[in-house]
Amino acid sequence: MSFLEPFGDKPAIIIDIGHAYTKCGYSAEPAPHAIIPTQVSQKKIFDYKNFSNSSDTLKEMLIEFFYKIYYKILNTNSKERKVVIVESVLTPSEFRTILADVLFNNFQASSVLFMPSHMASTYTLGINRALVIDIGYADCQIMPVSDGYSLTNLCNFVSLGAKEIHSHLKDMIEEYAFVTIGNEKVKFSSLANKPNLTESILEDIKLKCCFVTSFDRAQRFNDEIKLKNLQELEFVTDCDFNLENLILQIPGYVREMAFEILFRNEIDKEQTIPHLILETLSKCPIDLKKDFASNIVLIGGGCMLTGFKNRLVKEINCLLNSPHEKYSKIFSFNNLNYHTPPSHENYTAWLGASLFGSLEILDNYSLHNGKYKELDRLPDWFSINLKSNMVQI
Amino acid sequence: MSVQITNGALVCEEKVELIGDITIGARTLIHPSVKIIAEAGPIIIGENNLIEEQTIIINRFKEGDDESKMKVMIIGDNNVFEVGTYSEALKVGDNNIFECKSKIGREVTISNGCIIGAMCSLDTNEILQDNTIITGNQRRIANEKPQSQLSQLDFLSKLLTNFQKFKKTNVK
Amino acid sequence: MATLIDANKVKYLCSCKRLKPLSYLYYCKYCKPFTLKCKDCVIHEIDQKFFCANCFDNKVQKEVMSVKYKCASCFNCPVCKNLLLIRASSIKPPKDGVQSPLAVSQSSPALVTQTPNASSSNPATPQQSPQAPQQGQKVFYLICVFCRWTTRDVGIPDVTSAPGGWKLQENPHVKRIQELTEGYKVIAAREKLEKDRKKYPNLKRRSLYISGSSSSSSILHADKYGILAPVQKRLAATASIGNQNLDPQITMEQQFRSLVKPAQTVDSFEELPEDFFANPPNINSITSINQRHANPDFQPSKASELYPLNKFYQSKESKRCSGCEHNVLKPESNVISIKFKLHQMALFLVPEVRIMTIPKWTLNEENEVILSITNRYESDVTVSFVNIDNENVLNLSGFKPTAKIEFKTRDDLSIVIDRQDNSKVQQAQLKQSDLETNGFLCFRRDNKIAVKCTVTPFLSNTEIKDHVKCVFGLKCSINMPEISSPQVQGSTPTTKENFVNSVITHYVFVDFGPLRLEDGLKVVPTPRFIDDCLKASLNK
Amino acid sequence: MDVPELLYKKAEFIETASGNKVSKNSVMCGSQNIILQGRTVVLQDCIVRGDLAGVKIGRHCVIGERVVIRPPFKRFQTGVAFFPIHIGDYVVIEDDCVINASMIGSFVHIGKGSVIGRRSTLKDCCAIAPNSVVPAETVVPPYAYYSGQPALYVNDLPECTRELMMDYTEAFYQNFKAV
Repeated sequence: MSFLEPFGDKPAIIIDIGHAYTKCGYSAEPAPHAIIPTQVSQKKIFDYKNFSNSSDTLKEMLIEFFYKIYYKILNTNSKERKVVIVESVLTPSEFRTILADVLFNNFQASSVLFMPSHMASTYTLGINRALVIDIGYADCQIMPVSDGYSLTNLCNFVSLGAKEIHSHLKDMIEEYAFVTIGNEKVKFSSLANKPNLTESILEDIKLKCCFVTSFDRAQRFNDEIKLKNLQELEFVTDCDFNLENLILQIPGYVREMAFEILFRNEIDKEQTIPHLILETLSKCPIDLKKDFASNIVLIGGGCMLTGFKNRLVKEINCLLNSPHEKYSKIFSFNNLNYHTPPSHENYTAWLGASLFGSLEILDNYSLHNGKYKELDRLPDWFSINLKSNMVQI
Repeated sequence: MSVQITNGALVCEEKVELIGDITIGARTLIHPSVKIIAEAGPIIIGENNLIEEQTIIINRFKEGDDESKMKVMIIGDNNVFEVGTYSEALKVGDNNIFECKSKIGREVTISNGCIIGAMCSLDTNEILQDNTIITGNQRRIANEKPQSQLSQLDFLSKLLTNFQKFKKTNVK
Repeated sequence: MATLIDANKVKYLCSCKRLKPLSYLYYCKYCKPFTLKCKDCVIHEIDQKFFCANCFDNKVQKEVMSVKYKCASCFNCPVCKNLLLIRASSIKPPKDGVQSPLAVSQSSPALVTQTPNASSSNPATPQQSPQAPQQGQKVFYLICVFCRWTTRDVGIPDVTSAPGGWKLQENPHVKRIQELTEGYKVIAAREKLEKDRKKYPNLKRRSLYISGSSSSSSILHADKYGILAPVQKRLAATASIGNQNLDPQITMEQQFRSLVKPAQTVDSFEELPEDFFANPPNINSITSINQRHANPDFQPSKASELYPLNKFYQSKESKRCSGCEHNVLKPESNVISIKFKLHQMALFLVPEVRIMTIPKWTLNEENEVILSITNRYESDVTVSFVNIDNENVLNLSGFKPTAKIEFKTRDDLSIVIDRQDNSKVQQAQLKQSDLETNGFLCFRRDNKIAVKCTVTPFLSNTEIKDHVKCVFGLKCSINMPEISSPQVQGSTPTTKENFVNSVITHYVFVDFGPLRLEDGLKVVPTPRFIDDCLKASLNK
Repeated sequence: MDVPELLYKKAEFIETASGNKVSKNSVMCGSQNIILQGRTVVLQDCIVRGDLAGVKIGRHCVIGERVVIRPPFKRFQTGVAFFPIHIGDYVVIEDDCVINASMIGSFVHIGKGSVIGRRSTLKDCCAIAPNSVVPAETVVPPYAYYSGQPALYVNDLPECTRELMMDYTEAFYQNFKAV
């Protein structure tokens, strides 16, 4: 930072590119300026793999996407602008290199900082040890963060994001939902010109009709389901959802059981969110286990579903306390403590980056235009030669 | 089987087609190029209705119906059919507003105070609750009646007399 | 307009190897080898005047940033993102606090519609009465004309002063976030101090950085010419925070704890209400995902928590050539005007090729097609056609040609298209030289000619869905005023400027549409005015 | 594609002194309030309600078939009134549109079958997609392409819309010949 450089009063641009939605805004703001779908003319950016010559189409899409963010949504000049990109550590490096290339060469960003989303969300709480669980669209990732360093060897993920839920919901609707034509009920799947259930319709149904049942109801259904068949179990009442000009009747079974895949998995018992959390906790270093257990942070759009957090807490406590599970022997405590960051879950990571972006030392940690041109590639997380760019609290 | 236009109704002459057994209530105003076709039964239109251009109100047999049973189409009072509406609904209540180019199916019965949004098509067989507002794909219940169009109606009837030729009224 | 002539059929090659329709391309006068620039390879710049798309009041960058780009008097409907109108109602609705959505307000308000931008004299806004509006006083509320949502539905009380009435909602967490920022600023200041101390170890104790108000002999006070003003300003900003806390006795940890209260944790979350399972959900009372994202601060989950959204400011954009940083496009400063101070569109320089006829395609045979060429340059252009068959141009940016285009003339034929003069309406007339091309050039009127060429699609029968695409080179020589880079930007070229005749070859990529013409695409026959033109010139 | 050629039967169209070509079976009520400023083409079964309020249409306009141009209605505290419609030059309105706007700028293109709401204002050089609904009292800024129900901003039009529209409408008028 040159001595006399008129220190820009222009705040840095903070962009959190999620698989489904992108949060963009300015630094030192309590909430993002806009949340937009990560799509360019109805094509999802993260589906760039299934297009012909994927790297070129990805670059074209990113240029179009950032043009829209800079000039249509944030209304700022992209020249000489500091940028903070929030991303998960597991994003493919091909995506990151093309992203950096677009930002530096096409939009002349003065400096870019790639910040891991898990570590960013610890900034919104001012704590230095936390176990961060991000329930996103593609998957649910967990990462313990201690003293500003993400313990990447313990990072783990299970592919139980919104994408899984949507396809599971679609199968259930195909199987159980029906439509009233005239006055008799017709099975939805046997309809002639059946309107196809697009992603946005499924998301609408998930939001408006479905919810995560309470723990004891789920327990009761689970035991009874083996004895009686579906009809006798008393679920919630049905609800109707109008789809173009059909009235789709969604039975109570679908409304309650849509999210069971997050908590119960017949094939592989480990592939559920409570198990993921307790598995990672058990693998943590001994002295940090207590701290992590009392500093759990839930982020990501997934945990804003009605009834999700309450059900998750009950499931974890049940695993911790039930004698025939292995966790009760490992851990000394019998419940965990959860943080409530000062923001909605789906932009907590963005808020952390916005706080960090408003600090002066942002320049020390971000990659400058000149350095990028000289290095001509983007240093990866685990590259040693660049001074480690983790901030210490 | 003839067209009865009660006294005080103003039905423009230009390109208006009234076919079949139609009765039009008092102070109803029908703009040019409106088609009211009563094939499958008589059409009774109430008072103080405002029917704008290119509206088609048609009482037509669906394929499945048997041709013998005649069905009466009743339209209440103070309705507004904006430009280009296509209505086949048998039962229409009062104080409804059909916005431009909206399509109403045969089995829908429209109660009172409903607003059908522009370019919305509605042909599920249901009875609309009072004061429902249908736009695009969502449906809402308003908490008050839509504002009455009486002031526009009598201003129009005064204004149009010196521009348009009207059909003669033949019912007291 | 591009939608009218379906601009995506004919594309040109931009200097950044992308294919773009001609109406989206710009040209740069100063880059020596004449270059086309497209939207993606041009530097965009927001000029500092912002305007609201509805009320067109314009603001400067500073004001807009303080207002967070939100126009205070124009609102969007939270349900359907469309404009909210201000409606006045004289009789006060019953003031029973939060009205349930079905509360029927007996007063049938004599609705008066007045729009903020209507110049009609809106009634003088009543005096600012902070207490609740009395009987008969004029009150305003917002209504969305498309989905009939009103501010009364969500219980927002009517307002006495029209546009200023609906305040911005404050984010509840702002206080906590400010507290956190203070804490981090302190840590940042300390870390910066340690880093600089490591960088300049031999600097004396009273170094430049621990200036603050206490040490008067620091270099900053001796600064007579004010060149260090920005640094002073910056240090003053941090000094007030970091100054008294920078002494090393207190550790960074205690210091942070003193400023920021520790975050509380909770070990359980509230249950779902019991009646939640009993009655079915009212679909219309739950908001959709877009309605929540439209208001990121609050993301209301129930329809009763919706709040009018302020409209964002927009601004005009000027474009610069990425090569030589000269301006390519500069809009007028007046917000509503559509003219440009600098308007270097490629359409005015490069002759525009359009498809005139689409025949019924027969595979692997020659189909006759007519292309029209329009010249919008201010002087004549001579044009000739070049067949392209070298590989690198062909498979550029994913354009796989599936047909071959030939121009049945002697290959060095060059046609002059005269410039556009709309002084008199000219008849379609073929010139004497045109007739010698025996039918190749079949139409000429004012600045537009039409050319007959043959296209042979070499598609195998299977890919019927495929489009007929071909490439050809358009060599055109224009005498352009030779511009040495002018001293004063934007000065019109001086009287005597030497015209240089530059020959440029443009690669034109034509997509005739699918092979099998169906769903709406039909054969476009040769228009009659082409034969009339031939007849007119024969009997001249 | 190039500008299409449209041929019409001489008997069906009236040609006025200043070059307007108006189809005979289009309904022009209150024709003394309707002003066409020359070289404008009005195709079959249009309805222009000049009797409600004045309608002013600029030069080189193209009005498609079955288009309804209807002055918007406004209710005041003291009474009611119909607002005059003012349409600029070089405007193309395609078939089956309903125009209730109060002001349409020049070089505007309105797609097929769209509805323009009461008292809305379309600034110069804007475009409306086919089958879209522009709600009442919306203001469409210049160079904006609006689409959808309700019509929202999609993207920008090229900056040379002005020249393209002039070229299209002039060519349309020249290719609109009696058969």
